[in-house]
Amino acid sequence: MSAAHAAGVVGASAVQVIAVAAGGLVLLGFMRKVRARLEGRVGAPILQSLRDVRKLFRKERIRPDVATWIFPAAPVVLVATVAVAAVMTPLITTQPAMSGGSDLFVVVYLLLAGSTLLALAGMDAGTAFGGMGSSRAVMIGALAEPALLVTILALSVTTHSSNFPAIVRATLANPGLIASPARLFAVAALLIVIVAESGRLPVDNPSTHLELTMIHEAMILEYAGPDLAMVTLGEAMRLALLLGIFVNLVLPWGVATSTTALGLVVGLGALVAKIAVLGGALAFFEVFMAKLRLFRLPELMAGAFVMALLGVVSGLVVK
Amino acid sequence: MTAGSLVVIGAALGAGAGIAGAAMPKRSRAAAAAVLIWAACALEATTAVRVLATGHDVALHTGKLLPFTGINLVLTPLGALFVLLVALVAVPATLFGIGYARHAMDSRSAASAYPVFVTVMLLVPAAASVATFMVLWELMALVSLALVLVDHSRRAAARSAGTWYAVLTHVGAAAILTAFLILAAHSHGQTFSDLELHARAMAPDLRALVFLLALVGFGSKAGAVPFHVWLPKAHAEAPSPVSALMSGAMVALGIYGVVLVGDVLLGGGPMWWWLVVLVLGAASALYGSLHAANNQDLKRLLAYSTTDNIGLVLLALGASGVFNAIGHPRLGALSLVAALVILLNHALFKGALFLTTGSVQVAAGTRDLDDLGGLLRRMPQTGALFLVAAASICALPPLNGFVGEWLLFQSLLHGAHLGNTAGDIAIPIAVAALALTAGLTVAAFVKAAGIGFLGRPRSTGAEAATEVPATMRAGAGLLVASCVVAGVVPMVVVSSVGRAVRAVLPHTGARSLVRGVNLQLVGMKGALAPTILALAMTVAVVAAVALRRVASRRPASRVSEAWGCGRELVTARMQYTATSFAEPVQRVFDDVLRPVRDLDVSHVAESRYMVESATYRLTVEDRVELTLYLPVIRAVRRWGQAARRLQPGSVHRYLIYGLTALVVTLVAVAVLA
Amino acid sequence: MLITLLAVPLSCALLSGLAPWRRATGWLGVASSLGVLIGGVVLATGVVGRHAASGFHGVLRADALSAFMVIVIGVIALLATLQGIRYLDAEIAQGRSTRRHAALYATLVQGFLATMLLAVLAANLGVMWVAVEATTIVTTFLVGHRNTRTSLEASWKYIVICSVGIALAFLGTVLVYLAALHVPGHGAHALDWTSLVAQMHHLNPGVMRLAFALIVLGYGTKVGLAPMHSWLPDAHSQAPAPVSALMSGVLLTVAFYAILRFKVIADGALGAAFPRTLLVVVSLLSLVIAASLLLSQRDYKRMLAYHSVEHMGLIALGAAAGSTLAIAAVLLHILGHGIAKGVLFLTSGEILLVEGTSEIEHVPALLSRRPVLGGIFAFGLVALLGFPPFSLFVSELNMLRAEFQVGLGWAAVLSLVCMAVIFGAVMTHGRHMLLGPRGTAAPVMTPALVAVPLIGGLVGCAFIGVSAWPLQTLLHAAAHVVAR
Amino acid sequence: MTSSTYASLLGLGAAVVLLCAVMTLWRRSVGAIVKVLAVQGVALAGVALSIGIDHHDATLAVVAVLVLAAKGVVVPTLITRVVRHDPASRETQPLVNVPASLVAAGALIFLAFAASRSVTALAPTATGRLIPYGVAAMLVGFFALATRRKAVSQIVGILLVDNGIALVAFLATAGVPLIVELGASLDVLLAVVVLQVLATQMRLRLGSLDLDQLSELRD
Repeated sequence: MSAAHAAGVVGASAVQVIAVAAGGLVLLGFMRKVRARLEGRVGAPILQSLRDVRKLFRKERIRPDVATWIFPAAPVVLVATVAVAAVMTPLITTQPAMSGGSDLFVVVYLLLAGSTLLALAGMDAGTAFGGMGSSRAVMIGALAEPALLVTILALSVTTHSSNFPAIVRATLANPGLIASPARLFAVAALLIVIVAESGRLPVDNPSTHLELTMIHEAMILEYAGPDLAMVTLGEAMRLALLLGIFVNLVLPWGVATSTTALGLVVGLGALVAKIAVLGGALAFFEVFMAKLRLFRLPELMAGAFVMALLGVVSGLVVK
Repeated sequence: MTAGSLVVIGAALGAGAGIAGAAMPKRSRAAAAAVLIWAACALEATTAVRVLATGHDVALHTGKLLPFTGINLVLTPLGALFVLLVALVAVPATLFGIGYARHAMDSRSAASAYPVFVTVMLLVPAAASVATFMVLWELMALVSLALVLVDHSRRAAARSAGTWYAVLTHVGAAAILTAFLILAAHSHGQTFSDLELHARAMAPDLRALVFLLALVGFGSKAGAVPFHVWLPKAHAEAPSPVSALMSGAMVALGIYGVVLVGDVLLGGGPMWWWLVVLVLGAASALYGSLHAANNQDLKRLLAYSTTDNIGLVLLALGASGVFNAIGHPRLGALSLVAALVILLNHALFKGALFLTTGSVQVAAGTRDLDDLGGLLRRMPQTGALFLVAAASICALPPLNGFVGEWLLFQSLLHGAHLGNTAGDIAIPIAVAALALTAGLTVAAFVKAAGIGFLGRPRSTGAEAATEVPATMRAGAGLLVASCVVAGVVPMVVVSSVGRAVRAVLPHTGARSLVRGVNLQLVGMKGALAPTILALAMTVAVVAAVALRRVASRRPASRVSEAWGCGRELVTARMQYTATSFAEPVQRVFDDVLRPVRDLDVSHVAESRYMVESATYRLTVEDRVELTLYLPVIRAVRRWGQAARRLQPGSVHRYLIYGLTALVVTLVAVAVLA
Repeated sequence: MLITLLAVPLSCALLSGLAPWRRATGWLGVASSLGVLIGGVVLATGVVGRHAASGFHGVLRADALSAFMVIVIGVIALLATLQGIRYLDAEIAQGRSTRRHAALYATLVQGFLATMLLAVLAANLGVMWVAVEATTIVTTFLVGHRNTRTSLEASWKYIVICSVGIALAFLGTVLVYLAALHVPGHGAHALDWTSLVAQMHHLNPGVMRLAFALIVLGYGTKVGLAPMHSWLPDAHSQAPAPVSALMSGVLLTVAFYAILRFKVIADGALGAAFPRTLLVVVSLLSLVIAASLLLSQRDYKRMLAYHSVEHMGLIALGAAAGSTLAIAAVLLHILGHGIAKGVLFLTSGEILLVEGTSEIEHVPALLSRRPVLGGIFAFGLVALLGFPPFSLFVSELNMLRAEFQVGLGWAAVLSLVCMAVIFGAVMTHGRHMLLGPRGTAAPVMTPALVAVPLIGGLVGCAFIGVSAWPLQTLLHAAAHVVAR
Repeated sequence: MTSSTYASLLGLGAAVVLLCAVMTLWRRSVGAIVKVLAVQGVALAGVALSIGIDHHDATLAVVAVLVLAAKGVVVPTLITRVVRHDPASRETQPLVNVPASLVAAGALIFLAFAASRSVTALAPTATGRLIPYGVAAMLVGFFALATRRKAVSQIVGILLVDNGIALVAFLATAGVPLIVELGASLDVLLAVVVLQVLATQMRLRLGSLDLDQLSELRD
């Protein structure tokens, strides 16, 4: 690996992390703005979540009396794992850092690590809400897992490898793949799973204040100050990353195939545009959807799983 | 000093440890036995490493022992791998046992049975003839039964667990013996090399019978679903170092048996054999993880998760057999590597989990999750070790569980498009089973870690828990450390497994399957960089901590009451318990689990409408035990009652038996003439 | 040489009958059984590899098979007589029998030994029958020695069923003699085993088929094989412990020795098929009946008795296989089972003595309350259930191996199923007796006089299971006597 | 002695032995059964004596006299000693009623003849042809043993079986070797003595000789 190439790779990965971090918060603000507009409200400015995070960082750190080292560790690990996942995924360029080991399976399990530790932290406070949130999050995670892995199988079956850059490169190579039924089914299943993983409606309502209806919010009820800021940052990055993954699988154009500066800029621009469009669409649908009852979720997840399975089977048959 | 004599000296040391355990005074009994066990493990492990390195088998035969057949031991690379596995679990478990002996395993019989158990398990993979294998197998069953019954005078559950364990193990051993004897009948000798030579010439349906019998026998030892019923009972009642050894090493020997008969002796077989193994694996994985997610007793939870992990191993084994059968030896070898890597990793983290559970039981006096809580503050090291081991069983990235799951996923992925209809249907189902199992395992172990170690203590025992002695922490620590090493630098594990697999499936070509620092699959597009991944994660965590410290002005953190909807008093009873934590998962799988809910309300004497107290109990029973085993037991008991009429006590009835026998014989002889 | 072997127990019987029982007579009995054992060993060394020894002008004959049986008789007699001292002391101390009555017991035991030795050493099959019938007569009073209602009932059933069974065997012997007489150029000693074996190929098949069927049915009664097994649980559970140890340990196998002798001749005359099917039918019947009746047992002595029926079934199945490996394994099983069953019956006698009842659920938690006694009983059960390191594991494994080689795989699998059911039954009964809380009382230690011989027996059984090098040559020589 | 009278004498003796066996099934009172047993003993001795004379075999003649003394005289007196004390000497209702017993006896006799066809084929001499009588007597004796409720009847049953087999022995092989013959008859004698001791003990302890009391030992 020549020095220039190494510098290019490190540069690209740094850009990707920052893009995901800042982009995530902005995306959050943008989606709130779209919802507000559709509901006839002016809504908070797009950069409001950035300001919230800066405000929270300056506040005092508060820790529940029975909490252990897991309570402060969870937000840090959440951000770290999403950052590593962001570094690995081919958002801007098809040669991200560690591209040799960048495997869809690894990305999924990195996100799983972050959410598992968050679930543990939820119970660390020793209150009822933390336990309730963790219990429900773990149940949804358990149901989303089969759909997620079978989707990865559907995506990697047509390209004989689960290496993420390889899939993106193959899709760039022959765009016919996108329209293939296997890819369509897989993408539909992936969308449902992304909604479940990132805790958006109809699975979980991020902006609810009713303790008994929260899932994700209940776990982070006890966080305040910098810890809450890290958690919000982590959540935003996770949402941006998931949407980025989805977008690059559906419309891979614009992803730089070389590590030239121009290529990176074009890649960044394309990424931001695509995520903005998808985020807006997601917000648009959220306005019209109500939160599903907790025990109707298994049907949703089963639907995602069957679609993924159809994706795999059609991938094998059509080939 | 030939390698063979090393094995013999190792065995002698083990036996010496057994005698030391019985003879020495109570205080120094565990330590003396431990030293000898370590020496035995060291010797056996060096022989195993030598076999794996050179690839040459080590053979040993003596006619003087064991009448009629003599003992013959041959350590093949496959056997060497399992000897290493047993040694890797035995050394830390014995270290743990030294501290543990002061609380639970202090009786003379337990102290002498434990070393013999370890020694026999070290020798089972080296057995090379039907007689030697069966002697070691039955000895392992007998000694482990003695260890399960250590607490028989204290708990009735230990006694019933002992009976279940003994009877099911005996039935398994009978199945294995029948399989071996059918093979031996068709070959001149009874050594495995003779059996292997003549097994190919046998009729296909006889080979199928032998394979199915071996699958039943070894599957029951491994804890595969229909035969797993003894596992939660025996592990919950056995002392913790013994449960660690049983769940880590003894269960692995069950899988060794399936590989030995399936791949080595019978040399693979038609595809439907391995589809049966695959289906058995998927069923075990789902059933085990489901029950682990819904169980409140920590040790029974771990036992069910052993069934779950063994299900994954059988899944990989089945896939390997299917690929070999449809002519893809390289892929078959890869899935066998995946199976053995999962098995090795499972031995490590399950051993650590059982040892830490033992520490919890010693410190808090109970292992029921609904009575634990807040142990991470009171037992920091044990708590941390449990959490890391739980993370590795949930296959979270930097740890060893992840490597195994990745290898299995890769082998299933690359097997998906081979154009074989049965394979194409089986593979997605297998991936779905693998994924749901992973999800439910996360649910089970977040419950175990969260309810058990975090939050407020739910009983006075948990309240008063203090850290356990150093040797117990060191034992569990050793296993957790090896988990981390096997996760971060998996090449150590995967390469030795690769060598063993190349010895079992010769036609996969000389090149190693997995090459380089990161796991580059040779001949297939798939790579994993665990070391770089671990490095990246540490860097990211450090960066995140730095970010938080730099961005926040005031480093000090204040302690305050958690949010209780405005009320001051937040007690332990307000927390979720293990039952309530598992309630959503249990409700989703309600029709599979069919839990027993009983709610009894006691009313105030005066009026029916005033409720004095209401108790609600929800128990999730083992459906397999209820539907398969209890009817059989009832039928056998009815048969016993009915048979009593055979011996009614009247001498006339007995003489009439004799007369009818005489008449029947005379008629038969007359007809024959 | 053989006549002295017989004279030892006979003279001891006369001596102990003279005066009322004292400990000296007890030790005299032990000395006589030790003499029998040493005689057996000397006989074995003299006979292995060389021609059979004969004595008392042709009436007695000893080849490798009979030498092995003498050793078996000696070993178990040693255990039983050692324990007999303790049994008689306790009986006299508790006033259940007088010294004179005990002297009768000692005489009868020595007489029992003498008749068994005669059966094993007889050259003439008629004399063998007379000896086996004599064992029945001598043991009837031993079974009824405790003269309670139930022991009277047991001894009545024992003598009625056994004498009818043995009469059938005599009819079989007569028919064999008839067939031997009709062979041209028969010698004067036509009923001698050697002359019968010499001309077995010329014997008339029709008569031999009828004769062998009657022999298996007749002697099968004494072996305790179904369908004439019903006397065994009553006799063995009511007899005093040393007697039931002797009967269950070695008398059953002496009767089986007789069947083995006839099987050699029947194989020659009829070929292997008929004897094999007959033995397989009888053995599987015994296994099934033993398995069904063990399931709901409530008395641990009857449980051990039914266990003997099972093991005799296994031995018969092993003999049905008939190869040299099978017969060698059968003989090792006879010795192993004799020791293990002897030790277990003696321990159950001790348990009955100290606990007072033979009901399984009234004798709980033995391992906690009486560690040494419970330990011996536990290890005895472990040996009997066929676990290594005891010799029953090795013999059962090799019997099954031989059966599979000979094509009796299906029968072997059936026997494995029965053994699994019996394992479950004995495990549940054993659990009630051995496991459980100690309760308030302090653990009671068993006196050394009782424990040492029993532990010695178990260690011996384990030693044979592990190496058996001294017996290896004797076993193979004896096997070659039976499997031509 | 001409061969025809020898053959008819043998036939008569064997027939009497079989007839006595059947008679025990028919008669109810125990005293009568013992007398029938004595007659059977004498007939058996007669057969042995005639074979001895025909074969000019001195030992067989001595054995015949011995059999006459033991089975004809000693054994019946022993049994009558037990019967004398038992007041209700009538046989209670046996397990199988008399007509059914007789039909069963007929069937057993037919079976005996069928089973011993191979034996008569091997030795078609005068004595050989009569062997089935002995086997039949043994089977009927066994049946009597198995279906009678009284202790004394069981002792008689055992002796019937022994007499049947002794008849077969004399007819088939002109008497087994002397040592075996002596041993066998000594054993039978001892068996009867033991049974008689047990019967008296049973009467003292249980009050009656009815075997239905003996069913305490069961599973």
